Amino acid sequence: MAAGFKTAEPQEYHRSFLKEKCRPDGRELGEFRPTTLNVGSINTANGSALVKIGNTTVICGIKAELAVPTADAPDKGYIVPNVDLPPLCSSRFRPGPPGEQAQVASQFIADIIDDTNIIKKEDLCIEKSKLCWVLYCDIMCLDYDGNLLDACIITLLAALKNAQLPKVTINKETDLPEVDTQHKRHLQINKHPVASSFAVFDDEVIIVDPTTEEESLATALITAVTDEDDQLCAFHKPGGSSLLAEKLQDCVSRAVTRNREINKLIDKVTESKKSSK
Amino acid sequence: MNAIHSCFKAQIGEVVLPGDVFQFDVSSVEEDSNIKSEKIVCGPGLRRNGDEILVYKSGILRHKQPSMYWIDSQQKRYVPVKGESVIGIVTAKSGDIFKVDVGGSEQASLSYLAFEGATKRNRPNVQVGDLVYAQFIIANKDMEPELVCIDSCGRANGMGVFGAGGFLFKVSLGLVRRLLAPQSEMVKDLEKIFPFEMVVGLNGRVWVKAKSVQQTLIIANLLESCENMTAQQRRALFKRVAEGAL
Amino acid sequence: MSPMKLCVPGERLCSVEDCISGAGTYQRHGSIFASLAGYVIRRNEGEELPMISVVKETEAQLLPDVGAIVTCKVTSINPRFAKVHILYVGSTPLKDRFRGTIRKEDVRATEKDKVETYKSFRPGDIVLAKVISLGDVQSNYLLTTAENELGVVVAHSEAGVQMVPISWCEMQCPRTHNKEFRKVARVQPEYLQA
Amino acid sequence: MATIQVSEAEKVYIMHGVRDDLRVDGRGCEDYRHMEIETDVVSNTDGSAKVRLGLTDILVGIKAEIGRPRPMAPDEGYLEFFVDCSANATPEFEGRGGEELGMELSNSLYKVFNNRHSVDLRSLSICPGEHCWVLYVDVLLLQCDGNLFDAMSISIKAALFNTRIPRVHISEDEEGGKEIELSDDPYDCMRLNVENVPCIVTLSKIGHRHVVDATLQEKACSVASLLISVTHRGTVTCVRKLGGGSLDPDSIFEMTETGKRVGKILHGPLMELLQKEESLGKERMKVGFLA
Amino acid sequence: MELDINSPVLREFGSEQSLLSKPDGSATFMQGDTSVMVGVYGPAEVKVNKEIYDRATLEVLIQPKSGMPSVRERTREQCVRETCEAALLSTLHPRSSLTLVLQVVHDDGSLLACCLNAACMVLMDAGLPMSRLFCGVTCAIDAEGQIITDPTAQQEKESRALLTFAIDSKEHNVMMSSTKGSFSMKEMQQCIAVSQKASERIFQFYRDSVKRRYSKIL
Amino acid sequence: MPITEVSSSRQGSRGNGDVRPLFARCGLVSQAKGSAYLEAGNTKVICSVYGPRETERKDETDMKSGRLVCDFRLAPFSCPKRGAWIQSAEERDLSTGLAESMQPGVCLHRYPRAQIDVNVVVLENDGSVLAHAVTCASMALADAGIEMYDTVLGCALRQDGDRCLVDPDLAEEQGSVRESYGENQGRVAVALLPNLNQISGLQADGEMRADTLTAAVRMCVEGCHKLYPVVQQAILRAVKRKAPPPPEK
Repeated sequence: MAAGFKTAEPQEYHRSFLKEKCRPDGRELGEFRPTTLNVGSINTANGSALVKIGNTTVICGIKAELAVPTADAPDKGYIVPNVDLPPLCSSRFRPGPPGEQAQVASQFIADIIDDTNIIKKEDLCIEKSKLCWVLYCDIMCLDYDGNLLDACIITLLAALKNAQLPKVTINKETDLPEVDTQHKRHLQINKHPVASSFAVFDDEVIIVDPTTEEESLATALITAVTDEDDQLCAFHKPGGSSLLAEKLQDCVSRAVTRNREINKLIDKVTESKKSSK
Repeated sequence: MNAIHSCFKAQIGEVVLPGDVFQFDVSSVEEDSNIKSEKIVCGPGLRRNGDEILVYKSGILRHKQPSMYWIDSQQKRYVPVKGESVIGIVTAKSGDIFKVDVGGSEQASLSYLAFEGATKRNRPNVQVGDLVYAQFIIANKDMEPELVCIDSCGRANGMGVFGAGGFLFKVSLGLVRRLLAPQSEMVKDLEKIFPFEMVVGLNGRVWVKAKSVQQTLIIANLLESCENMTAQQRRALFKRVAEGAL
Repeated sequence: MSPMKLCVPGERLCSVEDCISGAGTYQRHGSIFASLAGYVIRRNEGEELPMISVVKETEAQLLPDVGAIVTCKVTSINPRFAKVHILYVGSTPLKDRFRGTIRKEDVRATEKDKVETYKSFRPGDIVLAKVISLGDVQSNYLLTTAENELGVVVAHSEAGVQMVPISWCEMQCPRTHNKEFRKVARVQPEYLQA
Repeated sequence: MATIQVSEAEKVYIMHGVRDDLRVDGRGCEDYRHMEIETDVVSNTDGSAKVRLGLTDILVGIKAEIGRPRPMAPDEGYLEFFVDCSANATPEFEGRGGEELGMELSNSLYKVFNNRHSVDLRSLSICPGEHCWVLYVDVLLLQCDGNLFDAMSISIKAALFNTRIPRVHISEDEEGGKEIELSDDPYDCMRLNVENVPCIVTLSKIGHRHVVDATLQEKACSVASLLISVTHRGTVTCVRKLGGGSLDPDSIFEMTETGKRVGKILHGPLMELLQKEESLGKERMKVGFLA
Repeated sequence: MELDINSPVLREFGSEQSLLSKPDGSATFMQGDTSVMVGVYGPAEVKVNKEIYDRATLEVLIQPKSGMPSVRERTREQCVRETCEAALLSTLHPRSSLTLVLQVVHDDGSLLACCLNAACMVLMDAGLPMSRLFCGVTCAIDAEGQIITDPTAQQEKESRALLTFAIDSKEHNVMMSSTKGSFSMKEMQQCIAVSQKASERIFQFYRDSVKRRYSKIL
Repeated sequence: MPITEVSSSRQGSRGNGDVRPLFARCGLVSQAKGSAYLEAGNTKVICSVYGPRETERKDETDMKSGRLVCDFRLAPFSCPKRGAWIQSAEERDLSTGLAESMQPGVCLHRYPRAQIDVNVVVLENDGSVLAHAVTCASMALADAGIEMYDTVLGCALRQDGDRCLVDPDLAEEQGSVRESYGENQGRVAVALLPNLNQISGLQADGEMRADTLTAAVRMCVEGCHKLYPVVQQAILRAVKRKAPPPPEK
């Protein structure tokens, strides 16, 4: 009946673990699941990365396309992120147009890109008012076991680091772009934001990196995004239990150390990928 | 005893908001505080949590001797309460029951047998679309509300299916309570204009029937306009109508 | 001992003359084929032909079947029936929720006409029941609790405390000592640990 | 697709009949039901046809409009298909069901007809990379009595035969811009070469044999069918297995062979009929919808 | 100019309750020129697939001033919904639906905060059970690091970061947080402190508004 | 304007009748009842299976047998040209093709009034996606413990004049169709139940003589048989990983 307890009274089941300052999967309250990263495995994309946080698996493929800059920003390219939660990744998602969670996640990622200037949009401009790059960053979840946002931002950052753009020039005579696939360049990454998500249990216990079950039982969810200079890029808590300012500060402190860990991981994987070539 | 009530006293008749707390000082009523605090009856809008009483609706704090407290709030949506009489609309027949819309979140059920004189053989003549005046015998959050058209003695006691004619309209739950108050001046004033029949359901539905359709509509309109009028304004209006202003 | 034989769906296991087709297999054109990926097991039962079956994991049963004992959670009640979510078939948790219905007449075996659903179940109760039919196009699985071993196993009182059974039709709240009516299951030893 | 329930006894009867090459309505396994074809039935289209096969009734209208060529094929025009499963045809088409089926049928028709093997798409080009003819093929299912695909393909072929596209004259203005002028003369028009347009033959496997032009009852006895589109020369342009069952490779080969044979035979009389009908001109007897 | 944490500058508030006849509760809330109208329906019948057996199902819809709701509205809807859920005693109305429809009348900055305030007013107006109240406060941090409370659209545009919090009426803690731009931990703490201070004024305004509403039957 | 190159021509030592080396694994998606991942050359396909669960829409036939619902998606970055977020007509077509190929293989009568969802996502499309999706889906169904008559295998082929390329990559699949107007140009995809020797899915497009088509189908059937051992092993490896052999009585 131990297993029975778990499905029939999940709340009580989790409480019994939290009382002992641990979690059903054996983690401590402040412990993230093992995080692994793999970059550049999709050949049809200009850049790609696959990240796993525990079971949660998210893939990001970046496609660069040429376009005309918008009239109000003639010297800038643009970045279009999208988060997709296909029915493949969990039975909670149905086929059809994106649900609220996917839309909110897409908006969140778009805000992070804008707020932090991960990539200078001017870098994406090829010729003012004429030609620029559009980076389509399609993020797809393959296995949804909670903490989507953390995984999305890691995979986005790693895929951007992995991405390479061919050299493009505009032929003076024909006025048409010429693509030189022999010469490729990496993107200049300005900021390295990393997200850390937390779940609040019974209005007081805070745990990091919640699984999907922990998310569904939590009374509040928090996502803090910091950059390498320890500045906050987002502090998102869509509602739920009210918390003391001090508790929020604890979350930010944890996020700061997590940023270091993740950036180290991304650098390591990116380096080994480069050297293996 | 007074110690407990004193915490409310200042606020009686005042507006309170959700989250407001009445705390009785445990130290002053230490001996047998348990017994005494038990005696406070929390009506709608109040709930007890240990030695605190929490307000969970906005409205006016009311008190009735000896120890009943509740929040008088103006709301439009009806939530069924056991024992309350309401006007419902029959929406479906299924098996042994009628489904009745009472304006709550769920349709109420009404048994074929819950009518005066009804037996398994002798079923009451109720059609989909009929209006019924009935009373809740079951109403709580866990169950489908259940209505009956008989009192505890098995008598109709004014309940049952409405006859033909008449007019049904909706008013706020606050106005309904004012209409039902034992000495309602509003009703008395109205009756002075011309005679009519009226049934008031606690779910905000009012049914009226006068001699002619015209008169029925006048009554209905007057009642609806009472919603936001002071007693003085109302009297002035009624007077004008009685003098043939319409 | 040689390692146990494994198979994938579609593999021919043997002729129908050699074995009886058991779970995880099917017959076609005089042969028995595997319909599951798993371990092939041959079992002799009596003097008849051995039974051949394919076993995958412990959680073999995927769907509530007629006669199965299921654990469910009551989601709503009305005077005619209680609606439930089926959580377990036997001891196997279901990944997806299936809905079921316990009609008033299936609550208990005796005095069926006097049953009141409100005095039998409340939303949130955990109930042991047995599948009596898969229902028709409109309805869900039909379940019954008309056996001593079936009925409410876990229930919370108005005060939110888990109650203790005191008879086959009553449970008591350990905090307020209020008694509430339920169709209580005579708890079998394996459920006592909870 | 429209389905009906058939009892076990009926199934056995139908299957036995098929085994002996004698179907319930007296046909042999490779015979079509009675077919009626009429072209030029809708006046406000550029080409139209109505086909009745058994009780299956299909109306096709084609509209030619000028559009932009697809980037992958700048020197070609293209066809667009829309299948309207009207709820009149069978109540099953009401609501989403009809929409989904319509989508599926449109996709299949697109696969069969929109390729250079079937229609000379290059003849639809007006000005490479800039303008081309787009043929909007609207298929309306008026009544369903089985074998939709075959009936649709025949009506599409007939409607394409009937289609008249106005001639265009391209003139260049001073700045090098191009102007397209449509001919006003109703007789100054272009016809499509429909010689290569394939016909679909759907074969349904019943018991150990297969039949063409299955009725709904026969369809209910069949585990799977094979859709084969065949040109007049007997080349196969599209094959699809349909239905929930499987087929052994040998019967697929046999069915392909039958499909090719039946399809090839179908083309000759069809073209003859279409030409004959056209030669009658205005004098031909209009049967209309009430026939 | 140093920020005076103890008296944050807020624009003038305005609110009206029960102004629509169709919904079960309605309210408008105005902060300066930002204005939101909201109606609530419920507890009403719930669709079978949205039914939750032990509590009410809350839906929040935000209609922008013009055009169709976009992804940005989805994010706001989530914030308003989850804040309301935490304040509502939704277990008192299991298996029923509550629908909140917010119409943006005019956006001149601090829109999410105004939506939250309007939502809280409407829940009170409909007499829905709540364990506490909540209010929204937006703080903008400008290029010099100054904190501006309840910013206008222009001030939002010029700001380096924008932080919106929902503060509860019981412990004055943070129920919701939604931010834009980058800022330091210290700045966030300051903004929270300012918002907590500002919330006291907003809650007092709530009380005054409700009093005004009940003045007729007092 | 998409900017990604497409590699060309049959590479290395692969003969025209050879399939690409296959990498296959079961059970990667923790949330699913069963799942599989398959890599053939650069083509990458992932599939998850959910259910059996309550059907959403019910009618009479559901009372006797279950429903197999297939959803096929190409990730936006999976093709040389970026795809849209919403399901395209092509993806819907592939979903139908997948469902028709899988259905004959699944013992649906064992799942009355239930629905089994098969979700396929192509992460990289380097040709023959439908065929590989069929194989991948079949592995995921086996991993999910859904009863099946046989393991369904898929194989595609590109007929280019007299050349018959089995398991074509994207360049082979799409290339030269543009230039060729001649006969015997086409694409064939076959889904096979190898033990029962039944073809559960067949799609052919192009222009082929009947005898060429027949030969092509035969080649595909052969191709399927070449895949079988790898698929078998992947399924069994997952069985062993999930549970030790049950005690023998």
